[in-house]
Amino acid sequence: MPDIDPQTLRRVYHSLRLIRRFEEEVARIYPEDKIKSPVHLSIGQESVAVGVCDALAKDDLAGGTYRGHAVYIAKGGNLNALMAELYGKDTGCTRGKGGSMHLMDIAHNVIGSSAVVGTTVPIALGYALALKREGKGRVIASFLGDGATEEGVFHESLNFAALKHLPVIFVCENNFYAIHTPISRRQAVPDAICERVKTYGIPAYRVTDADVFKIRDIVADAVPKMRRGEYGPIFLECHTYRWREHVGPANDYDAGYRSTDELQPWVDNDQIPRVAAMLEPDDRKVIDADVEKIVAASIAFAEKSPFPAAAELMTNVYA
Amino acid sequence: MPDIDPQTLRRVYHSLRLIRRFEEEVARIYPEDKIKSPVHLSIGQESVAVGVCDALAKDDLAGGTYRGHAVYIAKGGNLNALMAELYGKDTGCTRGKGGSMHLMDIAHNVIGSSAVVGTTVPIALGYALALKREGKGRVIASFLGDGATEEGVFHESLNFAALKHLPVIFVCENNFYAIHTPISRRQAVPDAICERVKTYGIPAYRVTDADVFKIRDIVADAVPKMRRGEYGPIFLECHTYRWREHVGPANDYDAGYRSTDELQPWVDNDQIPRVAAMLEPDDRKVIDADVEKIVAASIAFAEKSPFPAAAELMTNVYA
Amino acid sequence: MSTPKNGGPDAAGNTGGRVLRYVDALKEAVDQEMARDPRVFVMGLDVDDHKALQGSTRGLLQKYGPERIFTTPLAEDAMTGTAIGAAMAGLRPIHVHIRMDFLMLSMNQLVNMAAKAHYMYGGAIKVPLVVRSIIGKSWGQGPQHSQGLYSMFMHIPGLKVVAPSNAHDAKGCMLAAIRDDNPVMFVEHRLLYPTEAYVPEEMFELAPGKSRVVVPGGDVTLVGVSNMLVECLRARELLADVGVVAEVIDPIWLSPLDTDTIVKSVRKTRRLVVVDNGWTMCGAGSEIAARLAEVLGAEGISFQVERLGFAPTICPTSPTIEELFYPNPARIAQAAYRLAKPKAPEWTPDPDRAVLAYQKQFRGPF
Amino acid sequence: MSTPKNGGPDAAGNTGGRVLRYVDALKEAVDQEMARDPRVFVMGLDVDDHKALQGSTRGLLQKYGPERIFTTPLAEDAMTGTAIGAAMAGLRPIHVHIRMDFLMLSMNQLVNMAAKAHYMYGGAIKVPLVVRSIIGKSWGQGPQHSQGLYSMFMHIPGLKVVAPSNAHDAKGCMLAAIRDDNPVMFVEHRLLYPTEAYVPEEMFELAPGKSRVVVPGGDVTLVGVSNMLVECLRARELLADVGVVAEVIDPIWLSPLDTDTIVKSVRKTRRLVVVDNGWTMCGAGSEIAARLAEVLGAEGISFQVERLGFAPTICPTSPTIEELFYPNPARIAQAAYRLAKPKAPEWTPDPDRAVLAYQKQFRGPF
Ligand SMILES: Cc1ncc(C[n+]2csc(CCOP(=O)(O)OP(=O)(O)O)c2C)c(N)n1
Ligand SMILES: Cc1ncc(C[n+]2csc(CCOP(=O)(O)OP(=O)(O)O)c2C)c(N)n1
Ligand SMILES: [Mg+2]
Ligand SMILES: [Mg+2]
Repeated sequence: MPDIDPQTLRRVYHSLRLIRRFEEEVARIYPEDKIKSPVHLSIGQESVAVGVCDALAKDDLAGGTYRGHAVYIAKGGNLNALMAELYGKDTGCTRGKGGSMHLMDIAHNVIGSSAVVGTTVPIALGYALALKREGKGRVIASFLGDGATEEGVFHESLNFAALKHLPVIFVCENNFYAIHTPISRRQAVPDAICERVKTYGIPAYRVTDADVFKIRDIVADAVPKMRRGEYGPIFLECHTYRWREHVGPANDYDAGYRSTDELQPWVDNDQIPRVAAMLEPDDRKVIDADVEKIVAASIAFAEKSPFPAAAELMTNVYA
Repeated sequence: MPDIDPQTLRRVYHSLRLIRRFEEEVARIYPEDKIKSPVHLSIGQESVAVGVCDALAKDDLAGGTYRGHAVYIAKGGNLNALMAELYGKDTGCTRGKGGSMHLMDIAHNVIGSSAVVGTTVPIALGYALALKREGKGRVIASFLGDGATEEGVFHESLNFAALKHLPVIFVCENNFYAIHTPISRRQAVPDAICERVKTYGIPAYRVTDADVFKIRDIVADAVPKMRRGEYGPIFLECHTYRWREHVGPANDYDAGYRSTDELQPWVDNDQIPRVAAMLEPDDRKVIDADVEKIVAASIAFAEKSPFPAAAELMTNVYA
Repeated sequence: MSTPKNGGPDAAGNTGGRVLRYVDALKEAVDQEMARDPRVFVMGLDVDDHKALQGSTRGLLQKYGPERIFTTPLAEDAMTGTAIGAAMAGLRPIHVHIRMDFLMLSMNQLVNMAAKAHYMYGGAIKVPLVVRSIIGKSWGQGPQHSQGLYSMFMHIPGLKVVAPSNAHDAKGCMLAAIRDDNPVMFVEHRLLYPTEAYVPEEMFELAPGKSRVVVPGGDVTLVGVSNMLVECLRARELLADVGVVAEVIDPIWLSPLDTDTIVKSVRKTRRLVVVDNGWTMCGAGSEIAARLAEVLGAEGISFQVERLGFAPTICPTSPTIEELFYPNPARIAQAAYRLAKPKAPEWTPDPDRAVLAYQKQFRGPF
Repeated sequence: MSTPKNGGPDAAGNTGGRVLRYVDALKEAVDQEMARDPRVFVMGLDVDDHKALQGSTRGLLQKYGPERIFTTPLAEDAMTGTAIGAAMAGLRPIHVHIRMDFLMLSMNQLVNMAAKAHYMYGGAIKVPLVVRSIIGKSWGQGPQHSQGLYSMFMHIPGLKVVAPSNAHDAKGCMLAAIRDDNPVMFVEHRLLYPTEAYVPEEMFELAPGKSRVVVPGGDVTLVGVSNMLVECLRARELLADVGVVAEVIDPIWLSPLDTDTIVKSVRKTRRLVVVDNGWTMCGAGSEIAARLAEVLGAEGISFQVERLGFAPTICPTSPTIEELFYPNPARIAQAAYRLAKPKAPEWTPDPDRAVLAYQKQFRGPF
């Protein structure tokens, strides 16, 4: 087992566990129809968001996709506001307007996510332009799926980021599927994403086993160089696996497009028990208990929060 | 000097010369305001269109960009209809509706060009889908500029063409400029186009000296393999140089964005005198005379052709 | 059955066929035409997976194989261009999008190529393309999964636009769209998918350019686009309670748009409420109201008109305010009532009868 | 000088400043605001080359350097997203497009992100973005270099749209647009670039939401968008020859759109000709006519209206038919004359006086 300082170990486990438990609770609650919004769960994929975000500073930025609970939580977004948002409450992180697919918590440097695949990638470039001008060495991490790499805007964005030497960390969460279609049916050469990115002069890294510490180390090693301007953008492809259905709370291994055999190795490699086993048993108990408290609190908060007033329909259309 | 059969030599020279002289005449006439349409001249770039199209069969398809006179002529498009189109006459190849930027001659398998950069690339994929279904082994050549490789649609198209093993020859006319901006100010790694294309599993070739026969040989070698389905799409990058201004008939070496020093090696390497020198002097005289006759005829034809009737404004809006 | 389920066939005077759901009528039309015409094929994200685009392409893969129905990479721009090129080459593609919002990625190819190709190439080629897209509505679809953007396409000469409101028309319009030699934007609505109507087994075309008077009436004219036609029929029931008899008109095809039928109706009623399934500014309702103003103004006839549609804001996800974003039978009925009885006090229909026609039986998420 | 050159400053009651060309007024506004506000920057294809986007960005590179004005790769989709992200991050980008037609590649970012971000993120961020685009017109611009697609943007809540018709307004609207905290679609017209007006040296804002009565009149109301306002002024001169006095109104801002000023005028004239710089179906003219029908209809006032705009076809390149594609002073005057004198015989204005206002002094190609 790699030797990681106990603090990092505890922090990483707390984050992994918090995301997992939060989404398990979302899945549990969902059938009650209290969450009237599509939810795209990251259960099984937590290590990518955690590995990347744990290597960032508080004032660095990060933004996820419509499958964005994990990045929001890993970057330190307000959990009560997240659950309240799923409930469509006025206390939600976007005041009940955006829902699960449009999370944002600017106070914690979580930038907005979008329901249209690929749209947030160039948005991150714009933030990066501003960060570069600011000159404080801050960086931004922009998450995207394997499907998003097929959109033209991804390529346009790579070229511009490299051309302008922008401090962007592109993080591809490659779970091998776009909805129900495997990457092999969508990409002529499915395993060439990193190779392609490199042709833009962008350093590209690939982690195939979802090891949260490997992911963390790559980012932790690159970010200082990015802050000093030695590196412009970098690209990180992380193989991972979506355990639940594309959208919604359930499993869909009976649907026929994938099998539990495909799932099994990812369950065996689940980073949460792995990291748990690296902790002192007492530490683990403390963290698990804390996580339950935080999640329970977020549910209580969401439940008792009011819905937006009717007037909210028309507020914030224009600034 | 390579040994090329005399017929090919004469054909290639005739085509090169015809394009050059046609456009020189367009440039000569232009100041008279008889051609009330933007013209993007290929003077200096002829060898790409000729090298590619000469290796295609009559019933193969080809389509150029808004800088499309060369491809139209090289593929055998009707010259009278071309000049008439520039004049905006009813006898033009698109009946005076499209003008120089929207040429088409379906009877000679020249597909339509477009004034919006990159738009014809996916259109060619659609034709290729139909050709593949047809099963006769026909192929299509789709021309694009170096600037077009920056548009996202180019990448989306490469992936789909490779995924579906489509019989498309992508031909990049790399003249190092998009309007007045050099490729080095637009692309993070300007010389990586072929390398990038290869990551889609597409064979990519680069010709840096505009040698019309090198270009022709690459296509002539690949096309039979494409017809047999051994090859899907291929990509060809040809370095070349635009001698005149981006749009219009004049030179613009005084504008400051490029120098005649940059031009000179391309003039020294001009394929027209080079191929002319490979011909029997008499053959050359015959061809030159024939070219003058054809071009003069096209001008006469355009001059005497009528403008579209007023009713034409509203015809062909819907099929 | 006497009263039409949804303004479809019966009102159309067509009582033949079987009761079919909108989604099945769509699929049947495509199926029958694919069987008849080998040039027809279907492409689009997820058209061939087990969910079959919310059921609308169910079974086509098994029947016609992967060459005639296939999913694509995530690449709307290039896939739209590919469909256009295939159409130019003589095939008849049906390009499908699960949300109309995603068409914003296809605008360049649709507006600059599909709409213009036949004309700018001097008539040498045609673009027999059908672009299917679904307007999303259910739970918390939110800002980017809920838009009805058809008026953008109505604005562009060279494109045709159709938005059938019931299963019967879905079949007839789809057959007409596939057989049309021009690009047709085929606008569907998520909430219409489960709605049923009588649909003939045999193939039939519901051709462009004819609006339909779904139910006659003399006091006020209601025009509804796509599933707003359904809400207009519910509104008509509510209005009947207070003695206002509405004539309900379904434009069916939005481009070309037949306004003569509406003009005829408003000459009689002098009152028009037009309900868009999108925003009203520069919407279909604006076009309809403008044409009526041109025609009736020339005749010196004054009439009252009110446009309804999405609230001029962004679609929120929270149910309490999302509900207010959309026109509903109650709001439509109230608008019509205000026109018909200007001096009467404000009237609020029975809330139980006023719920969104199809919203109530819907369960999310997609 | 007594008569306004182009409906600009004088009519606005503003006679200060110097005579400036539209293109120079645009540049001056951007220059002054870049000097005042370091957050403002300019990006877009070819903004920094020797042609300086037809002169509209001349000198800015020399003055502000390559970090504040830079060209981009050919990548409209990503560059639009980049501009939006920069705006969210607190900068104030001006993204420039040499042709409005190319905005079709930016639609996803403009409609799904720029217009919605402030709302869908609960007001946490703003998008102070200006998107400049030029409607092309000169010689044979053809199908894809001639479109005026602003009504598509008027349709989308969250976006603002402005189309100044003269140099004076170009400066005031540009300053208002840059200082606006929302995405503003700034619509220019190629033929307006050389037109001159009196423009104040000092900075001033021409804020959204107020149309301008450019020249008063009592017989008919003419509303013209962008350079069609200029053609309306020419039409007014022609109409004067036959004793018809037209009131000419410039909406200036298309979203938000002030129709009260137009309503007031038509209450008086009872006749309206609205001239779009694009297609009429679901165009700005439709919106204006629809609003007037709503307001005047409620007052029981009947009025006559006719919409003019691009012919419902594709813009051809051949001069003989291209000329027929556009409204011109003669056609505008004739339409107004028909409304004003319904019983009078058809009238044809003096051809020499009726030529397109600025077409004649133009020489191509771009
Ligand atoms: C531009 C666009 N096209 C299509 C869709 C429909 N859609 C929603 S999620 C999705 C799959 C995306 O796959 P991927 O990028 O791998 O992300 P994942 O869901 O696997 O995390 C698709 C096609 C969309 N939202 N946006
Ligand atoms: C989508 C789009 N963006 C911008 C333009 C404006 N434009 C016209 S030609 C051109 C340069 C294209 O360069 P390249 O592809 O290298 O072709 P070349 O002109 O060098 O042959 C540009 C940017 C356009 N026509 N279309
Ligand atoms: Mg995926
Ligand atoms: Mg070039």
